[in-house]
Amino acid sequence: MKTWKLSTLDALFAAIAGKQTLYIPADVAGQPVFARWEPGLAMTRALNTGRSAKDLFFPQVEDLARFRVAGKTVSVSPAQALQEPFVIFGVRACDCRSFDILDSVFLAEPADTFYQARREQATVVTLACSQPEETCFCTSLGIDPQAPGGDVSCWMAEDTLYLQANTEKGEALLASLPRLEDGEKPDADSSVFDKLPLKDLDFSAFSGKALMDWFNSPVWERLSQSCLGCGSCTFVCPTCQCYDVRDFDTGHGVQRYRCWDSCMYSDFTMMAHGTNRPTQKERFRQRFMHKLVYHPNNHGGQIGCVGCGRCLQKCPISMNIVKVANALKEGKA
Amino acid sequence: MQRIGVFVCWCGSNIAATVDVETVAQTLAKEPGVVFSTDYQYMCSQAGQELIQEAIREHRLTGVVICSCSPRMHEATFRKTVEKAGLNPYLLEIANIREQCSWIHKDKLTATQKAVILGRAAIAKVQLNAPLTAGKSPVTKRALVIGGGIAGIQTALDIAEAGFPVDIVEKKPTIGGKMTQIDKTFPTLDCAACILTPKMVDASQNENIDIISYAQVEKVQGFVGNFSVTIRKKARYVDEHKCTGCGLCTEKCPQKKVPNEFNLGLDNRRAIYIPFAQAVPKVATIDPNYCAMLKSGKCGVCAKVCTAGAIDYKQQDQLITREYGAIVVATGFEPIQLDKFDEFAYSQSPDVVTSLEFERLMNAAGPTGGTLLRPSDGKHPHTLVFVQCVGSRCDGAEKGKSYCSKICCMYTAKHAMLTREKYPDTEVYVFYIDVRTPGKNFDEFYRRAVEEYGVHYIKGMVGKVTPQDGKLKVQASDLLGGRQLRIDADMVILAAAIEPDKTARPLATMLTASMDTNDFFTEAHPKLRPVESPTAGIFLSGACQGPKDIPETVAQASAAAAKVIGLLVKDSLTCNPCTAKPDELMCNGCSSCEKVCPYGAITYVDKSFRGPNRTTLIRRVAQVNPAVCQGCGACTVACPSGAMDLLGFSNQQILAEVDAICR
Amino acid sequence: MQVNETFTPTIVAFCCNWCSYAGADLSGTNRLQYPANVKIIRIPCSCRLNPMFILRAFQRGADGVILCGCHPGDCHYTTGNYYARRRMTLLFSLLDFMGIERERTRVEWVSAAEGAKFAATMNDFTQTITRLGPNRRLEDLRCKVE
Amino acid sequence: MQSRVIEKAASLLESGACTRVLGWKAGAFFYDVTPAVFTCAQEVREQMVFNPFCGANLSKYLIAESRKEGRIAVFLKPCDTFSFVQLQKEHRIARDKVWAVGVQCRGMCDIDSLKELGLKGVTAVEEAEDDLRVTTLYQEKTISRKEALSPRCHTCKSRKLLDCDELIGDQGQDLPSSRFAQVEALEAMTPEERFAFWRGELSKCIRCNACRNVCPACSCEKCVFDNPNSGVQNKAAASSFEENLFHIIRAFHVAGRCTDCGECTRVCPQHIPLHLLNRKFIKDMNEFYGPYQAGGDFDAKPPMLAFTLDDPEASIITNGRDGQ
Amino acid sequence: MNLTRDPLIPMVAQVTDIRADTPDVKTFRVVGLDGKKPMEHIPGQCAMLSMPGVGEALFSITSSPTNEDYLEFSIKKCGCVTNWLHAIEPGQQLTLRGPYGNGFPVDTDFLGKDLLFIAGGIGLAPLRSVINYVRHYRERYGSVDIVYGARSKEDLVDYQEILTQWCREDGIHVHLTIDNPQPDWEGHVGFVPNYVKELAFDTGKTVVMCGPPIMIKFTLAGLEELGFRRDQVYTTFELKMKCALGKCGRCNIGDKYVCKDGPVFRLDQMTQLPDEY
Repeated sequence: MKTWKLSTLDALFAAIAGKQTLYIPADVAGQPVFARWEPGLAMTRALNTGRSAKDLFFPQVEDLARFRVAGKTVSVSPAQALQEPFVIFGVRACDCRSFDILDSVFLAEPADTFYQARREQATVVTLACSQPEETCFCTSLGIDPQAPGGDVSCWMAEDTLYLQANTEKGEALLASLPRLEDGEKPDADSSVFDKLPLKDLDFSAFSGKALMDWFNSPVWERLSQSCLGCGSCTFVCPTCQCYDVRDFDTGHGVQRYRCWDSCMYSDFTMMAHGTNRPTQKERFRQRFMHKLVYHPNNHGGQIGCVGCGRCLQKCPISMNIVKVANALKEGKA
Repeated sequence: MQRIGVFVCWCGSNIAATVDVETVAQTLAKEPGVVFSTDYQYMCSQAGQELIQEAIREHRLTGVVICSCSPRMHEATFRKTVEKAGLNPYLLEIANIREQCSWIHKDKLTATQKAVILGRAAIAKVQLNAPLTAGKSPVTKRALVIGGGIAGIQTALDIAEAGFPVDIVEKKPTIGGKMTQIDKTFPTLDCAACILTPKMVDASQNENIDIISYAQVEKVQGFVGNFSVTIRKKARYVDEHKCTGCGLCTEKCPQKKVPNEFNLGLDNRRAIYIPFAQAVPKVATIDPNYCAMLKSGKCGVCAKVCTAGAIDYKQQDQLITREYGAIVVATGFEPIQLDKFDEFAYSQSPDVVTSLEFERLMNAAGPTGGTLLRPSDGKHPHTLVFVQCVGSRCDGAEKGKSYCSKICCMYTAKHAMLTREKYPDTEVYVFYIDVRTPGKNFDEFYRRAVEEYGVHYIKGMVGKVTPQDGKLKVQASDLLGGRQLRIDADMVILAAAIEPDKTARPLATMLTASMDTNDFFTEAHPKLRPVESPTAGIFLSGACQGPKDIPETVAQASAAAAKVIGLLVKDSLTCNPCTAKPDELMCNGCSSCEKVCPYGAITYVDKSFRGPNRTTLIRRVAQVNPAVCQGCGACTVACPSGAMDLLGFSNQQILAEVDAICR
Repeated sequence: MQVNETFTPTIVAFCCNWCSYAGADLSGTNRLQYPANVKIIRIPCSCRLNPMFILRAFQRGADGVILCGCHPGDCHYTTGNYYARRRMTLLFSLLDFMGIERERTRVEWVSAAEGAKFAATMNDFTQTITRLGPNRRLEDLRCKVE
Repeated sequence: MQSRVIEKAASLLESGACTRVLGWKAGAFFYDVTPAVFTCAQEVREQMVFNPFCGANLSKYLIAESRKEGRIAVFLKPCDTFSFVQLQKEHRIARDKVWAVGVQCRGMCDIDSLKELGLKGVTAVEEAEDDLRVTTLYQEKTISRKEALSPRCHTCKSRKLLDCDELIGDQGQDLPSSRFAQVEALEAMTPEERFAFWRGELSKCIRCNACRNVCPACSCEKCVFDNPNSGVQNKAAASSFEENLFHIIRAFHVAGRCTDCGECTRVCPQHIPLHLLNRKFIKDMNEFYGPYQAGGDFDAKPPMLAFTLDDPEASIITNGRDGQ
Repeated sequence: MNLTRDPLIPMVAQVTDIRADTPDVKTFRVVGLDGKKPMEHIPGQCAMLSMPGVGEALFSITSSPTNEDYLEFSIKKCGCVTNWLHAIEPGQQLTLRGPYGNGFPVDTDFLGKDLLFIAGGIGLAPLRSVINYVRHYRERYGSVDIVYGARSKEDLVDYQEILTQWCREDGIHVHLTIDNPQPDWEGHVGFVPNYVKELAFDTGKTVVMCGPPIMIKFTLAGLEELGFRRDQVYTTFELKMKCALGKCGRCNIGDKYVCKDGPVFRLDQMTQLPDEY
């Protein structure tokens, strides 16, 4: 295990950024977000970013190709996938787990090359949590917020940053940094995690029962009743990966790009002759069935949630996966 | 896929001298959708038009772009051209490369580049043009005139003379309006009744005219050519068909103390009455507010004396619904209430009168038999003070009106002159801000009053009138003399401002005709369409549109009639196809569009829609009547949902032009 | 801001059919010159101008947008320009509030008889925009020619 | 207040006066209440809450709810009643299907305000007169209710309860409000500063549509930004221009209809002060065309749908250049 | 660096021939820019066609894999992309990616089986590929019955091919029906579900069905009445798709993605899934 003085964290960032692009969680226009480090940019004091770390692998808008149309002819020039290595520092355990979930979708055959390139170019440096918010429930999903994983795990204790490489990429990163000293981190106090109000959530039930039982649960109607149909929960969610592919006529050609989409939107499945999810109930149900049932069914029981608590904080009407999971298990809303 | 043809006109050398037309045609040929592109010397010539038509047929064109002079010049020409070749006339766009390009630029390269861009914009737009068909709506060949004053009578007579049936709705028991109360008319000083009453008789005897008196418009539906109007004919408790107008009942009625509105309350009438001797229809009316029989069931004298058996105490209001092709508003004016002008002591002294009351006092058929007597003591007045602009041209308009009532200068000159002529022993003062006498023989008339009749015209305003010791103490300022005046007057006559009749505002709402802030009806165009309301099929006659004297009123009345006749001779109306069109699926029924429509073309209906899961959803949605919509597009921007679009100038089309220009 | 000598702005002029478009025609008839940067889009009435059109013009590369309509009181449709005046006043104020240069947008009333005014207005507006430089604050980089 | 609201809700259901009640349902942490429809009194007594965090404006739900069978009771705060009236003016709510209970308000609290105070891990809040006792994972602390208020409540414009069928608490009055102070502060900046400010804020936008979907004025059947035929449809802000476009057009579409309820800013997950755009319109309209309050009454004509002959020309715009 | 092309990036292809089948169905012949067939596929698989600026949509490949020269798509005019397709002329280029989906088990489950094809309207499009494949390898399969119905004679897709080829082949029984009587129609009149029941097929057959949901529903009920089991019935689904790669997240029915796990499903699998289609 390596160490670095927290008082000179800026120097560490400068050292990393000297070789590749570095993203750290920082306050930009008052909002914590993963931002490209530049001298002077300080880490946010917030526990986690408002938007999740998925942005760096699956950005909200991404160009796919540019077309030119002339007469009856069409030509394509594909967009370049990222070719520059980068480091993302300060990823929390929950967000780090979300990469696994995104991988299971984007890297499944045929792999999404844009995502894949970013994943390959990235070195993920995680940061252990010590002061969780009440909305945190990663522990109930088998995540240890104090052992966050990634290519390099970091801990902050007293005045020291402890770094532990977990992968070859991580080793390489640490090896490239000067003046790292050896050290052992002290045992952390984990008692606050035992006090988390949502720590005892149990998601195992959802793979235990038949899909249709959950689907036909009477609670959906009531739970979805006040849903505004906005995309806040999906857009701040680190595991939501739905996207739309759209064309933009620039006047000099057509740019095809993909952008985040939300299954909560009424036009998500709209076709020329209607939609198969006509009311918010079906859309709402889709989102949570996907997280709790469909995704685990298709991916060896892996729940599509990492317990980051963002949807608990951001939903305009305070509806969230915790309320849904509890209501489903109780069978009443 | 569109198949667009592009035709670049040289306009002789008008375009070709500054724009390289060949390059334009060749460059535009490469635009998406363009399958044919050429240039020619004169596209608007016979040969040019044939060239276009041939290309339409040969290349199966689905749209045509002509790069030429302004569409204001030849759009109609070219629409006909393409229509003859079997293409919808609205699948044509014109790029204005003459007025807006070749004529304003000198550099050929610049002008050519610009012409290409303008052509591109037209191509981009025409790609999205939809074939439009002008709709037709039938015309009901009958007109309604609301208001039976001189304006309404003249309009009705002119329409009737042209052979169309016309109904006059008059709220009073007789037609004739304000002019019946006037004694003499300026600047000729001929007798008002002598020129008006023959017209009233003409109207009553004209086969094409139906006078519905003592009635009011209750409801208006429909649109130009197709109005359906419900009229409430108030019960007059006298059978109009039986009553001979002999007037016996009005002499025998025991209720004698009813203020006579015809004489503005200066004398009394009976509870059953005929407003005046020449009333049309000459039929008695029972005033239910005063008739003892109607109020308490005791009396019945009139029924006993009526030999025709016309009295019917059980008569009810009657609702008549009729169809009309055009509606003329002739609701006229009334003098304003003077309760806010206490400084003139109008409410304190009966000797302070309005000009209209003065008319009655001077009228041979008036309460004094034509002898000028003070209302307070019946004595002959010696000093008369006329005050101009009472309530007219007021700043801020809190107290009166901001506008000039227009007629006061002239009738005051008339009053002063008549007074001095009949009673040379009188002193007549006129206080004015300005004397306004534009009009044929008007200024001569005014100068006669001053020069021949010795009327004292004083520029200045009367500050206060105080009744004291049987006199009216008038304090005034003489602006030219720069002094304060005190006059002991016997009578003060106030030239009260005129305002639209009170019934005009609710009527305008029913008609969806717009009004200005003073409740005068707005004309469709202040210069070019002065007798039409912006609402199609509604016409304006007389003072309802603004203050007017009699000749102006009559002129406008005839003009309105001419417009009505022009409408009624048509069997059907061709509608402008470039109208607003709501997308019912997008419309949320919020009424924003309706509020900005100057024509009242937008209405709402509750419609059923398929909801999710086989449910039915009833929603309020906007509907545009294409026969009424003129296509301004105000609604399209007012609509927050983007549900309202304008055919021919749709959002997509304009955006396409923007894109093409900015590219 | 530096004045760019080679900068030729793109200017979109929305003109109502009845007054301003006719005014533009008149300035052509009278051979009154104004810069070729100005391209006119004909709309039936100034009240047809949707804020969307203005923003779209800026997105697609316009550097200035001007609306010309009948003088208040002279609208062919009686009231259209009164609505246009309110809408544009509020929209321009909001754009200004968001830091978009106030001078980039303009409303001018031009009658069918004011050919000279039309040309003068366009000359002046083009000068203003040239001085202001290219539209950066409401541009869409995707629409720039690379 | 809580008990009176719940008792009222229960009795309206028990008496049969209403078939449904639109209120709030408790969450896990006191502050995370969810709007909910209750259909029986027992449910109301067990689950319904009315606490200082019930800040959501329920009026928009009435569009859909008043289309259903039976009458629904709703609890509206003063600012909500403005939206309620405005929606009726736009024919969006069937008034006879609604029983509006006005609830007097002294400002609503917001969890983000607590976080601003540095409180982390808030697990419980207890109301005590003018104080809130906050329990967090790390401490217990008593703060004044005022400190916890939602920012919008500091500039409350009115405590009038409009068009309610009955009231809980007293009828209130218009308040002297400094709600335009922030707009004025921005106006005082240079255009460059303003541009930088808005670019910073709007570049945070993730286009989740929360502002639009919560907005009672955004009651369109289909938003122009969702309509492929509108010409401006877009789903993500694919460029800085589109970030601006969305918010400009949205503000323009609600101009004269926005009651300034502040929901847009409350729900924005990125904490963009969106209400400032709407408020700028309100301020301008008040200054240019005379005072107008959307939803303030049933008769006044919205300024965007009216005009006077002598309205100011666009040259009146002088934001921040008064002295120049 | 030589990166593989992302599966979302299409290739350019060319429409060489357009045939109007019915008033609202056209069949498009598509080849690569080299003039050759752009991809190999299994009957029942789909491909994404797109015009940049107009949109991208998934269509069933209606030609048989045994056709070595080109791909064919029979497309009904119903939305943005299809409207554009119906307006183009031969020679037009467009973009193509695929093939996507599982396809019919023609080389496994279907082998040796008596096959009963049931189609309604444009539902024949995905089946045509299978039918022609089966015709090509006729010896690998048992008897073939085809029940095909449309609103009218004019609405029968591939009517000429049916008449001139399918009807004339031994061992293939074509049963055509139209919804309402028509002067120049001597065949059966009536809806497909009723016709299937009337025809009372042997329950040993494997059923391949495609058509509007209402037809599927009633035909399935009829088949079950006749004694067919759901595991004998195959059908294909169509839902909104953007990626066709199982990633964009919208075409799922329960935990199955139509683009990846479908579009062909055996109906007994569907009973375990929600009816969100």
